[in-house]
This record gives sequence, C-alpha cells and structure tokens, in this order.
Amino acid sequence: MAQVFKRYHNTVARATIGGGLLALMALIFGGSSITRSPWWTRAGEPPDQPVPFSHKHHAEELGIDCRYCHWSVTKSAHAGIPPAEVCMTCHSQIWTNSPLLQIVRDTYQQDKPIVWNKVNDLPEFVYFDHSIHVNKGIGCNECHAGIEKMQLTAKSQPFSMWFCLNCHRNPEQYIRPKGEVFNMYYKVPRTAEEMRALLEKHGIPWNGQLPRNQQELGALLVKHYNIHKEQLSDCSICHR
Amino acid sequence: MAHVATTTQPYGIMAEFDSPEALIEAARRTRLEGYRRFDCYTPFPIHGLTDAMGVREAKVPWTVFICGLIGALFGFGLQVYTSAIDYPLNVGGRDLISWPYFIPITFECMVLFAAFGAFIGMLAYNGLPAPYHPVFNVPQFARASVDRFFLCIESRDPKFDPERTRAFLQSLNPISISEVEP
Amino acid sequence: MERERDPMFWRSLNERYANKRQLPLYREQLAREFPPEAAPHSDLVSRRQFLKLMGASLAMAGLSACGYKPQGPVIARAKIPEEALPGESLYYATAVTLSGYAKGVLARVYEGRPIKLEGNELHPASLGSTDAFTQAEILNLYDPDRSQNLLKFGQIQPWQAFTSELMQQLAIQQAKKGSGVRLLTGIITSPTLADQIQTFLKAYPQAKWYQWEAVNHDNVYEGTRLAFGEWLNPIYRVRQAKVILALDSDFLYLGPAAVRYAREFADGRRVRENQREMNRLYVAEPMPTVTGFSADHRLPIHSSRIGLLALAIAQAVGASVQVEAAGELTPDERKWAEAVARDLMAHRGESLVIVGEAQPPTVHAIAHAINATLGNLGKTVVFTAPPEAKPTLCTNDIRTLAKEIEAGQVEVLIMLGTNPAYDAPADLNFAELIPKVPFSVHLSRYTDETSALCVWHVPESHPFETWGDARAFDGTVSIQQPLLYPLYANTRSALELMATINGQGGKQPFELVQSYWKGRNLVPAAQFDAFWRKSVHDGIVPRTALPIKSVALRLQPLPPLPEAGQGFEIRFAPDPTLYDGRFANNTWLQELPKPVSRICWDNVAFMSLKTAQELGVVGTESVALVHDSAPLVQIRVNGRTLVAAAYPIPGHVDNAITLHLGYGRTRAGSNGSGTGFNAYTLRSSDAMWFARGVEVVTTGQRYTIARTEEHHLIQHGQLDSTHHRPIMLVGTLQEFKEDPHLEKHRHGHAKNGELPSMYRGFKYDRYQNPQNYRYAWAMVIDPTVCIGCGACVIACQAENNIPVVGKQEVVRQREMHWLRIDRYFKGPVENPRTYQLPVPCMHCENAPCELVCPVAATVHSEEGLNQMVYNRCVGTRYCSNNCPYKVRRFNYYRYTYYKQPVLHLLQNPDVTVRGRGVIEKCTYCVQRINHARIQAKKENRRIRDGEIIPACQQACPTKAIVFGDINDPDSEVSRLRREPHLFAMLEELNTKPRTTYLARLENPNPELSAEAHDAASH
Amino acid sequence: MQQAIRAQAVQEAPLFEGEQTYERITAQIGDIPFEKHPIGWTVAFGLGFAGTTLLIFAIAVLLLIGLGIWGINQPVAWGFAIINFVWWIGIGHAGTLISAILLLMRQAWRMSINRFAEAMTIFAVMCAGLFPLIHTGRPWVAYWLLPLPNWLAMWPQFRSPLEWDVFAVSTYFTVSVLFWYMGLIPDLAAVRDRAKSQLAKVINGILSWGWRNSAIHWMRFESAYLLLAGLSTPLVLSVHSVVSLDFAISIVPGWHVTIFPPYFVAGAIYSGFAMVLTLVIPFRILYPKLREYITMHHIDMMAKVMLATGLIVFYGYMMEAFFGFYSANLFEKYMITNRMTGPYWPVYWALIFCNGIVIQALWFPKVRHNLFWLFIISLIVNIGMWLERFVIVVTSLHRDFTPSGWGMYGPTFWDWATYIGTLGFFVMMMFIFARFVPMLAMAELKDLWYRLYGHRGGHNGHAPAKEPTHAPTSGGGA
Repeated sequence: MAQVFKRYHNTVARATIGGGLLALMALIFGGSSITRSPWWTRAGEPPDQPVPFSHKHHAEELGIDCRYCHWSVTKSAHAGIPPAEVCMTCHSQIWTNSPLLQIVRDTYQQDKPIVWNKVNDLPEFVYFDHSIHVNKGIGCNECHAGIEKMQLTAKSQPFSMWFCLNCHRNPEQYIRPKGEVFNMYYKVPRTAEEMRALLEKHGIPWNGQLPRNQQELGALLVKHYNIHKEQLSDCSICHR
Repeated sequence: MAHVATTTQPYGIMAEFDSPEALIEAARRTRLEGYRRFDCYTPFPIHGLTDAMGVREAKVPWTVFICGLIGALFGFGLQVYTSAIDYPLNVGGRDLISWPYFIPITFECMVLFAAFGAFIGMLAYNGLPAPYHPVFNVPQFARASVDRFFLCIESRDPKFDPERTRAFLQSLNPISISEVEP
Repeated sequence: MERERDPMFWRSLNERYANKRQLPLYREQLAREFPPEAAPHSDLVSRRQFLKLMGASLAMAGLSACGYKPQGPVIARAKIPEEALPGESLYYATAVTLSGYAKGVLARVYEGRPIKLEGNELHPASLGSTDAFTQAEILNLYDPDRSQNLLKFGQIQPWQAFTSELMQQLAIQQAKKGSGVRLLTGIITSPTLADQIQTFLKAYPQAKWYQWEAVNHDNVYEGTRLAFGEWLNPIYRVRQAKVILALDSDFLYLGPAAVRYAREFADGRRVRENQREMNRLYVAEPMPTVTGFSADHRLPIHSSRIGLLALAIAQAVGASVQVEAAGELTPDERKWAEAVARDLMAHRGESLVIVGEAQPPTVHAIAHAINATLGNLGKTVVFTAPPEAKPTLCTNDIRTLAKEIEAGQVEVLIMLGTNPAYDAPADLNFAELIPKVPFSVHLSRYTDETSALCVWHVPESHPFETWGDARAFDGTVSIQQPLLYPLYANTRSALELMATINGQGGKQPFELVQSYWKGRNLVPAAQFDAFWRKSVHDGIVPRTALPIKSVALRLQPLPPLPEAGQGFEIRFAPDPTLYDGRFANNTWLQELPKPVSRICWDNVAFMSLKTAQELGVVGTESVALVHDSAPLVQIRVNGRTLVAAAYPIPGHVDNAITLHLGYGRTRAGSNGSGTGFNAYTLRSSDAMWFARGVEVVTTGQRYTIARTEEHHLIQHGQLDSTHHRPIMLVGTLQEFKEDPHLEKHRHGHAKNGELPSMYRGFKYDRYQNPQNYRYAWAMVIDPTVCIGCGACVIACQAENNIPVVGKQEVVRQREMHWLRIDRYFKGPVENPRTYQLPVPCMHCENAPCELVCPVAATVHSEEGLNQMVYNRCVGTRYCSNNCPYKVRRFNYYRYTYYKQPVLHLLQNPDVTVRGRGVIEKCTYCVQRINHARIQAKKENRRIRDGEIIPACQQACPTKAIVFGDINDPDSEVSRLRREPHLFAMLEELNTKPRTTYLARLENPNPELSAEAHDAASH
Repeated sequence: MQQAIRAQAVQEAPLFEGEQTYERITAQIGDIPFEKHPIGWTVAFGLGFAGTTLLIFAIAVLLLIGLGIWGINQPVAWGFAIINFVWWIGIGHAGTLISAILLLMRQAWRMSINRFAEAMTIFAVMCAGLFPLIHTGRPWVAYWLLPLPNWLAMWPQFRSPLEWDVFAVSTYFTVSVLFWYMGLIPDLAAVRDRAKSQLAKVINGILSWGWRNSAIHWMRFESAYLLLAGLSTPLVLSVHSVVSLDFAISIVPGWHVTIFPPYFVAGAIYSGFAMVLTLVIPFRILYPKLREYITMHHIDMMAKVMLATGLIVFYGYMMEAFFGFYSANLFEKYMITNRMTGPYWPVYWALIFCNGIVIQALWFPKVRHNLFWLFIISLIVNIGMWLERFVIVVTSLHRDFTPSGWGMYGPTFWDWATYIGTLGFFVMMMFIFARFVPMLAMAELKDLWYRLYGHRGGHNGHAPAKEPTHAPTSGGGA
C-alpha cells in the first residue's frame, strides 16, 4: 500500500491539534478581557459636547464645589445637569462674549434647553440613586474618579454590574466620612494621628481601638451609618 | 531488497499471515524467541493476542478514573462556590448548599471528564494522530484492515538482525515476508 | 403666545418651567404624524405586523443583555427655580369629573408629566381612594386618538375662521334675542362654567340650555318630588346603617358617591376578633352587580317587579303608601320581602333602603316612605338641594330639543362635550336631526359620532390641561388645576369656548375661575389669596358642601307601578368599565375584566342559564360555552333589533336579558370603535332602563368573546367553582362568634401551623432585634370587604407600566394584569353565593418559582420580597408553570411597543418597561418600598407603618388591602396577621405566602339563611 | 458465553444471512459510500431537506416576532417545544442503550445495528437540544445558562432542573459523539485503505487519525471503548431521569410524581427502539446488502425489547392513575380525572391505545416477523410516545391549583412547522450519514463472525462445521 501522507504530516497533525487548543483558550481569554477593556466599555472616551466644558478648570483650578452645579445630588436620585441659569451666574460677569459660551447665552435668553451627550449612561433597568450614596459616605470620585482632572468629561468607570457589586458587597473598602464625600483629594489616613483627627473632625465616635486602615475605618463607618451590608446585593436594590 | 536494507536500517521486517490462530501462534513464538519490540496488525481485535505478545497495561482505565474524579470534584465545587460563596442568594428559602440539588450536575461533570479521558487517553497512548507510518510502506499492508494478519519485528529490537530475523520469521511459515522501509 | 398663562398663579413655579422644559421634547415628537393603530397585537402574525416587528425586534433595545449602547442625549433645562428637584415627583390636588360630578385626586407629576392619580383624603367623594374610572383617566389624557384640530366638515380650520363665523351667527341671533340658539351640555356642576352659561343666557334671553346624560338620575329627582314635593339630592350615611336594602341599585360601584359609600359599607363590615359586628346587605336586582356580589342575601327579580317588592316591604313595615300595582309577588319573593321587612323594623333608625336610578319615581317614593317610617330620615339618609348648576330631567331636555330641531326652531346648536348622536334615545333619531341644524358646534375630546355630524368640531382640552372647578355629590367644590402644559396647541376647554362666545375670548380659564370665586366673597378680600392657595392645594374649597335640608314626607299621589307581566324583559345598565361609552377608547378599561362577568373588550346579552337553554342558545349539557365562542342572538324591542352575543351568567333572573350601554361605537377611536354591541339602538325615551315584550331569537352564528376566567363552571344544580379546594376560607358571622378560627371550614388550612420541611429555610424574624433591624414586607387582604370593583387592577396597571394586550391576546389567555380578582360561585346556579378574592403575587417564603429558574432571575431579598429581575430573565416560563397561584405573566410579544410617542409620557420612570420574552409579576410596588427606604435611611430612621402604600392598597375604595412590615409587631399588617380567621391560600403546599387573607365572612339573616348558609359552608 | 451465542444462532434466525468472509463484510459495507445511491435516497434526502428549510424559516419568524406565534399561554406556558424536546431526547436513548448497555450485557446482536442506532441518537439529540434553546423568551441570552465568568458577576442557578438539563443533554451529546466516532476510527481506516480516489484516502486518512490496526492499539481501544460504554450506561439513565425531573421537581399535580425517572427512561428506550425499527425497515429495503447483517433475528430482538419496555411504560400509566386516586389528594385526584374525562380526554385514551393496546400484538412471533406490521406498530408507538408527552405537559398545566387560572392550549401553524421541521432535519441527517459513513461497524462484525464461526468457518447461515480454536475471552469485543 502506498503511503497516503508524508512523514512531516505527523508533525502537522499534532501541531494542528495543539494549535487548535491554544486558539480556543486565546478566544476565551481574549473575549473576556476585550469586554472589560475601555475600548468596549467606552470608559475614558469623552463624547462630543455642544459646549467644551472643563471640569479641570472649574473644579480643580477654580475649586468650585460639585454641589454648586449638581445641587440635587444630595436630595435626589439624579445629580442633575446644571441649567444655563447656573452657568450664567458667573458668565454674565466673566467671558461675557466668549464665542464658546454663545450656546449657553442663547439658551438662557431663548429659554430653550441645551442638549448634552450623556457621559455616564446606565441601562434603563438599573436604578441608581445619587443621594443615598453621597449621604452614606461614598465619595464622588469613587465612581467619577479623576473628574477634577478632566479637560473634557469622560466616564472613568465601566459601570458594569460587576463594578457596582464590588462595592455593594464590601462597602468597607470604599466608604469615607460623609464630610469628605465632596473632597476630591481625600486620602485614607496613614497615621493614627491623622485617623484620630479625621474621626474627631467628623464627630464619629470610635470605642477603644482606633481604626488602623481603610478596612477598619470602613467597618466603623458602615456600623455608624447603619448600612445593611447583606441587603446591598439584593437584586431589587438596583433592579425594579 | 536486501541490499537496500544493508544501506539504510529498515523499520523492521513484517510477516503476513492469513488467520488469527496463525498470528497468535507466531506472536507467542516471537516472544519466546526473545524479541520484545514487535507488533501485530489485525483487521479486528483478537483476544489473547496481546497475552501471547506478553503486553499488559492499564493506563487507560486509570486515566479515566482520575479524570472522572476531577470532573466530579469540579462539578460539585463549581456549584458550591457559585451558589454559596461567590454570590449567595436566597432561592425559594432553600439552604445555600442544598447538596441534593447539586448531585445531578456533579454526576454529569464526572461522566463528561471521564469520557474525554477515555477518548483522548486512548489516542495519546497510541501516539495518534500518526497519518504517516512506515508499515504503510508495505504494499500488502492495505489488507491489514480487511482480512490479513501481520507481525512486524522492529529494527529497534536489540535482538534484531536482518538476516536472522528474516529467517526466524520464515520459520513461522507466513504467506509472505517483506522488509518495512523506514 | 396666547397659550402663555400668567406664571404667578401656577401652584408651583417649577411646574410651569418643568412644562416649558418638556414642551419642545414632546411637541417635536408629536409633530410627526402617527396613524392610530388598531388594538395592540390583535393580528400579530399578519404580514404587515410581521415586517413591522422585524424592525422592532431587530432594534431590540429593551432589556437586551449585553454591551454598551451609544450614550443618548441628556437635556439640561434652561432655568430651574430653587424648589425644583430633578428626578423627584410632585403631587398636585385636582379633581376628575364623571358626568359632571367631581372626585378629588392627587396627581403625581414627574418632570412635568402627570403619571399617576391617587385619591385625595380630604375630598368627600374620594376619602383617599379612587374607582377604576378615575384611575384610568390619566390614560385618557395621553390617548393618541384625542382630537387635536379645529374642524369644519372634517377640514382643518384656523381658530380665527371659527370665531369669526361663530360671532356672525351670534350677531344674527342677537337680533332675535337668541331664540334660535340651543346649548346642549352634559350635567354641569361647575359653578364657573354655569356662571358663563348664565351670562350667555342673559345676553340671549330666548336661547335655551339643555343637559343630557345617558346615565342620568331623573328618576331620583322625580322620586324625591313625589315624596317631598321638591327635587332633592339624597345622601346615604351607609356607615350608620346596620341593615341595608338595595333595590336594583349598584350604589357600591356606580354613582358620584360610590367610592365613599363603598368605604362606609366596608367600615360596617370589618370583623375582627375584638369587633364582631357587621352590617347586613340585601339586594334585589335582575342581573348580578358589584353590589349584588357583596350582598348577604340577593334576590334575582325583574326590574319591572322591584316595585311590587318595594310595595310589599312598605306595607310590611307599615308605611302608608297608596299606589295601584298590577301583578303579584311569588311566594318566595313574598317570604323574602317579609323577612327583610322584619329585619328593617328591627333596626329602626339604623337601616337604609336605596333604590337605583333605573327604577321609576314611584319606587323611589315608596323607598323614601319606608325610610321615613323606619325613622331613617336624617340618620342614614339625608337630603340636600341638587348640586347641579341647573337641575333638570335629562330625558325631557333631550326630547324637547329633538322636537325643536324637528320643528326647525334651532338655528345654532352648541354642544359642550356630550355625544347625543350616539347615546340619545333611539326613538328620537338624534343622529338624523343634527344635520338639520344650520350651524352646529361640537366641543369634544374626540371627533366622535356627534362631531362627524356637526358643522364645527372644536377639540376639547383634557381637564388636566386647564383650569376649572366642579362639585362633588355633596356639593363640595374642587378647583381643577392644570398638571401639564397642553399637549396640543389647538384644544380648548368648555370654559374657554363659553368665554369666547361671551366675547371674553382673551380671558384665561385661570382668570375666569379665580375671578368667579373672588366674586363669591367666601372670605374677606384680604384673605382671598391664602384661601385660594389653600383651596387649590387641598383640592377642596372649604365650606362649599351643600347644607343638609330637613325634610318631611309629603307623599304626592303616586303614578302606578309599571305593569309587571311575565313577558320577556330587557334591562339596560351602564357598562361596568365603559360607563355610558365615554371610556370606549380607554384600553385599560376595555381590558379590565368586568367586575361580575370577567369579560373584556365586549358587552354581551346576559341571561340566566335556564333562559339561555329555553332560547336554545346553549345546549342542555353542563358546559355552557365552547371555549371562547358565544352564540349570537337577535334581540327585538318594539320594532328595533340588535344582534348581540348571548352569555349565561349565574344569578341572573329568568326570562330577562341585561345589556350594558357604551359599546358598539363607530367613532370612539382606534381602540373603542367596533367593539361590542350598541345597546342604545334598543333604548327609547319611554323605556330608558327596562322594557317588556322583548323577543330573542338565535341566529346560529357564534362570536368570540375574551374572558379572563373560564366559564366551564356554568352547570345545573349546585355550583362550586372552587372545585372544593381550600382556596378561600368562608364562614358566617355566627360561626365566627362561635369559633373565630372557623376550624370547621378549614380544609387543609393548618391554623398558623408550621408544616414540616426538609430545609432549615430562611428566618426573617431574626432581624427583629433593634441593632440589626430589617423589614419583612407582607400583605393582608380582607375579602369580606372587597367588592371586586377592579380599581386596584387599574391602579396597578398605571403604577407598573403594565401593557394592554388586546382582545385577541386575552382570548389566548395572555392578559398581563399583575393583580387579578378571582371570582367563585357556590350554591344553586339560579342564585349562587359569590366570592371574590384579589390575587397578587403571594411572595412565598418558600417560593416554588425561584427554585426552578435556571438563571436566578427571581430570588428572595433580605426583606422577603420575591424579586423578579426582568433584565436577567431568559424566559423559560418554568416559574409560571410552577406557581400554584398563577400570578406570573409573560411577554409573549413586545407588548410595550408604542407607535405613538405620546404614550411614553405616561410611563412611570421608577419601573422598568419590560421587553419581549421576559416574565413579570407583582413586586409589592418595590419602587415605592425603595423610595421610602432611601428616604428613611437618609433621615436615619425606620420606615413608618403606612409610609409605604402599594398602588392597589392606595386605590382600594374599601381599604381591603393592607401592606406593611411584619417584623414590627405594632404594624397594622402584623395585627391583622394575628387575627384568628387569617388564612393562606393553598396553605398545605407550605409555600409560606407573605400575602395572606382574612376569612370571607357573611351575615345571613337566620330567617332566610337556610340555603345561603349551605352554600357558605363548603 | 460463546455457546450461548451459538445456541441463539442455531435456534433463532441467524445473525448473518448467507456466507460471509472478512473480505466480503468489508466490501459489502465499506463500499456503500463509493457506490451509486438508490433513487430512494435522493427522494428521502429531498424531503428531509425541505423539512429543514421549513425549520429554519419557522425559527427565523420565531426570533423576529416572538414566542407569541406559538399556542402557549398562561397557564400552559410550555407546549410543543417541551413535548418535542422530551420526545426527541427519548428517541435518542435507543442508540446509547444498544451500543452501551447491550455491549455490557454481551448481546451479540447489537453489533450490526449499533453504529446506525448511535447515529440516530446523535441526530435525535440535535433536534432535542434545539427546542429548549428556542423555547426561551430571549434565546440570544440563553448562554446565561452556562457557568461562564462574566462582568455581571452572575452565575446560573444550579437548583433548577433546567440547569441540570443543560449539563445532562450537552454531556450526553458529547459522549455519544465520542463513542460513535471512536467506533468509527478503525472502519474509516478500512475505508481509507480501500478507497480508490486520493481525496477519499486523504479525508478518511485524516478522520481515522492514521489508525494502523496495531494489536496494542486495539487493546487500548477496547478498554477505552468498554469504559465509554460503562460511562454511557449510567449516563443514559441519568439523562432521561434529569429530563423527567424537569417535571418531577415542580409542584404541579401530574408532574410531581416519584415514578417519573424510571418510567421516563423506559419510555425513552421504548420510543427509541420504535424509531430504530421505523428507520431500519426502510433502510433494509433501500440497501438490500444490509439484510445480510440486519437479519430478522435483529428485528425480532428489537421488537421484544419494545414490548418489554412498552409494558413498563403501560405499568407507569396505571401507577399514575392509581396514585391519583389512592393519594386522597384532591388536586391529584382531579388531575387524573381531568386527564381521563376532561377536555383533553381523546388524547389520553389515544395514548393508552397506542402504548397499551397496540403493542400487545408484539407477543405474537407472526407479528414480530412481519416487517409491514412491525413498521406500522413502530410508527404508532412513536405517535403514542409523543401523545404521552402532550398529556404530561399540557393536561397537567391547563388545570392546576387555582381554577381561576385555568385555560386551554392549542398549537398554531408555527408549532407544527417547527416540529415537522425537526423531523425533516432528522431524516436529512440520517441519509447524509448513510451516504458518507459505513453504516455498520465492520470490525465488530468481523470479530463477531470470527467468534461465531471461527476463522472462515464454512457455513451457509447455520452452525459452522468446526469449532474456533480458542474461546473468546468475552463477548461484544471486550
């Protein structure tokens, strides 16, 4: 009988099998990492906006408090996109005829809305309430990390369910004293003095052992703010 | 043919028989003769042949057993981890580790893994895939999958010597003898 | 522009600005032309729909699992006043009117669009509850079929064209003192509007103003005239009555005070361990009604023989009534009458006789005589002057108007909101008369049957879009304030139209209303502003209820009772969900299963099983209907004929049929037109409510009707549609007094007993300790007071964005209501006991549904809610199969797929809109729970008992539903769960429902109770 | 052992028709793929293909419009899809049973039908697997049933029998394919060696992994094959048990029954054998060669198995009825009464007729040896088993606990289209298989021949003249 195949075909055959397996793994891991990548989640991609508003300039350089524009954040589910009115409080005095602000001025005079492009967009079946988070000591930049550094605004987190659950399962690792929520430069105290200072500043009682790190501080705050951790991963907390 | 053999070491020398009985007998004698590296080729499994050749092994069963064990552990572990550790959910008031519910999947995983063990193990131990093999060089070998029974003493065998081996095979009065080119 | 109202007088500024902000949004949406669609999903597999849906499902946005959609736009307002809080709802008090009478509501307005109506505690006709009609009013506002343009003979015309033409017509009439002008309106209680009309009539002294309502209370007024010599408005103090006799009256469900009466009735029946008294209700009526279903004793009897019954009772209680009556009561009826009479006499001063508007004045008079004799006047029944601006007898009005048009005396006919072409008595042929009028103007929200015949059609604003006022049944005035910026630029309210006619075209409704009330001098001018704001804020104008008149019986000679021959009788009644037909295009009401019959999208000719078999419309076999197809019969009433579907129903009197008004409309809109059969074609002005000498013949054809409950249970002899299952715990008051646990009726109902289980299960009470307190939500429903009116169902639909599926889908048993009201019959088919049970999700602690979901789309929360996560659902529907209560609903198609964007404004932003292929079900209004929890947590407090009120409980007129936290022993729901007669549906399955029920208790009269009692105990 | 086989061979119809040699066996079976195919093949394939097209269309419509095009509703939220799923998966079981269980039981007669039956299994499972997928409301997220780590941080809910299905059916499919393919390897090698065209050589060469019939390979092959059989046996039992648990785990009266697992398994084998007969009988006509290897003896054996399992199933029905009345549970009692006298009574009694009455005919050898009647009966049994699933799914759901939730169910055009579509797909696949793959296990047949009649034992379909020189250590190639 004549050989159907050449000797090197043995190598080919085995290589094919090995390669196939490798390709499969590559597909799985590649796929999962792509879906987590900013390219897919659009994190860090500033959408176009009618007005080139810079959080860096307003929040960092001028040091305007978040609540000046997003004042409903402490009371309502929505942080609220500031109306032209708010912009005009300053811009009726300064940059009164900057072409960049033309839209804002028109809007204000003609009393018609500005249509921005959403930056942080949750699916319609997810219900996020800003007020409860800021009232329970979750700092703005836990989700809007580095907002004060953004020339153009982009979302800094994927806002996948996994991201939310991460904190809902163990808030201790993220929570901070209420008073520090709007502090973009808040750092977890390293030394005992700092820690004591922080707690005293916000009038948070600790009995006995002074917390040494975020984990312990978090545990203390979770108790102090009366947060029901087990409940936070209930479906109906976010989905209704 | 012979002179070819002298120039390059052949893969082995192959004898062709026309009945299982003859082959079994031949295999037995080949072993008695002291040959170790030889193999038989038959169109269907012949029982007693491997005994005659003196080959024994239980690699495949063990592989299957181990794989099955891994499968079962994986199956149960997966369920416990996902429903009790990673995201514990209150499902209809049942316990987090409600093990009776976890049996079926544990079992299925065991079978699945074991089956793969059997299939892949068999091929791997047999060194397959091997689309090319010297024995295919022998023209008559085509009938190995139909109705002929072959015995091939490989040149790797320490006792192998083209002349004497051929002579020995002759003594088994096969239908034909041919040298297997490498 | 001219629409610009004076901002100062909006109740809250952000309201106005919010609207301004909304404006460009939906104006732009509505700018696009949308053809009205047929009832949703009626013919989904037709090619057209197929292609349409191809598009739809390919662009499957809703609930799709994966990926990040491109971010949409977000709109920033130009200006916001300080108190505005984006994302939070505001509540405004206003009123909804039905045939002139007001029911107070609080409207939830989210970002400038009203999305839900709730009762107003302060309003006498609401007491914080609503009926189904009121709940559904919000859908009328957003109805895409609403008329948007000013039409002349169907052609769109500018407003000026109309005004100029109108003015010159009026100028001509001015000369003749308006002798050619006729004004036709519905019943009007609005003081401001009436004032406008009076102004008009002053200017045109010979003009005449007529009022027409198809469902009117002429007979009530005539009755009071016969009894007391003047037209009076009876008000019943149902709460004070221990024994109530309702003669052909559905007072618990229909009428301007129904919600209040239902509440008072219920308050007289809430039996608890420490409150073992309940009132007793007798009902005599031809066709079972909501009231009849709630009765302790119900007597099926022809409308035309109610008079005899009343007379018999009158004589038995010793009221001196002379009236000539033909016909005799049967022995049974007599026995019943005497027993009732004795019971009434046993409760002098705390009994009550109510007669329905269908009964002739004489019967009303007799009833007044009985009440007087029993000393009920001033106690359980009081009288005021009619709240209407101009009390009248509608039937006379319409008859006179018809005559005048016939005689050519009418040159200008102005109609405000009525639809006589459809609902006027058939003998007047009104549809043929209208075109005879040279200049006719019709103001209405739809281009309906009448608009089509008029010269001019003026689109009417919805009350929520404008200012107005209206009186309640007791005269209390409510100021109606606008809730949103008008959806359409060209609509006008009646007030505006009258203003234009009176030459005050510039004036805004707001000015008209406010200046009117300024003029009343109810308070010193200085305080008016505060007074006004308070009135608008509270939804009622203080001290406007009409004074109680003290009256004495002065019986006039009574006209004879209708001859009560044994002939075949037809009875007309307002439809339980469409009323007189004005709600025909309201899909919520169309799809709401009718309280008694559980039919949707149609009306049918009801009759008793015996009659049906005599007529040969059903065979003698036990099952009356083959699946969903009912036989068509032809009904002949002196010359006029109508073909309608015949439908046997237990408890209907023999030799009679009942037809509901309001169906068979031709121009109701895309959803209402062509549903059901038009009963008005049989109704003549001399027999407005019932007629004798009816012929019914079978046609041999059949007709498909949609029912939400199978009818296989119609059979001869004793019915038990529960199939002897432990679904309800039923007992009598007497039995309750003997054994509050009602052991003898508990089949399989382990009395608060723990059944054995293989698992430890989750213990929710472990959260009772104050350090780590957690709520445990539960609901208790009291079927004893539930009257099955369906208000909860519509409220649930409005709150939870529940789609309407259309008749075809209901026929295929795919209705989506999260909350259904089960109806069970027990006893003889001729007159069975009936039991109703609202069934929401039971939120079982051992939920069978959760166990079988392969993707954990439905699991339990820490607070014991059976959560349904739509966006996780894959749609295996196993949960539905495994739910013993069958409360889960599946989106077989993409039901919430609005072709008309205006409907999107209706949706509740707090509830996910479910896409195709997912299961949904009652969530205990988890959005309200979450809202309250977040509030409480922000204020570092516990949620108060009663702070969370689910939509169904909120709407329930009888407050039969109570929701709360059972980890708090003092909450009302905890107290109810400790009641001895508590039971859980299908308890033996050990699903541990969080929704539990109190036993359905009845208070039969021992004298009559033989059969009632048997039926009650199963 | 071998005596037993011999005895069998002597008393009953033989396992081979006519004189065989190894060469002849190889030629007869191995050459079929290279020969011209009968017109019947083209016709059948055409029909199958048409059906498949219908299936694809039906599914497309389903995906575009939604489940509403089916007849399902509340309360009957499961309809044809689940009925067909259970029916198909049941049919699949015969293959595994024949190849695995009969192998362990050393049944010689399995050799000539196992390849065929296994192929049937695989295609039946394909059809079955389709239904659970498309019957979900949102098939595009059905992958959520797989335990894949994902950014939702969600896992499947492993207490759900539907989740067990995912594992059971996929495992079953995989193992069946492995088993089938493994048995094919030596035969593909044989085809490779006989093939004339280079293409055929190459293809078969690749598919046979370079199998060279080495004795040592055979040894490992056989132990692996036997182990697979040993694994498949509990597997096949588990799979239909799991399918039955889809119902038994629930609380629906008529589903919540303890006997479901055994009774489902029996039913599965029963319907499976019926389907094998339904296929084998026409194939024997289409390919006369096969008659030499699939003899009346095989047919007879299959008929017997059918009878046996059929009786078990019938017993199951009687037990259900008995439980219903004996349970003193009013829901159960109503359920069974409703089945017998309710709106769906014709279906129930048709089922009893098909699976209870008709098969009694199989007691008679005359019937078992009459191909025509056997074929008819096998069809009736197929229908009967389908009706059984209809009764279980629909009549249990349509009237369960709360009378107010009761309803009726009726299939729509699309229900039928999908069902008929899968039938078409099944037929198509079977004929593709017949076209390209050796339909019978050649190596095993040679082995059997050898063990029956010894090396080229001369015979004419009867007991051989001389004993084989040694007794095989075991049956079925072990």
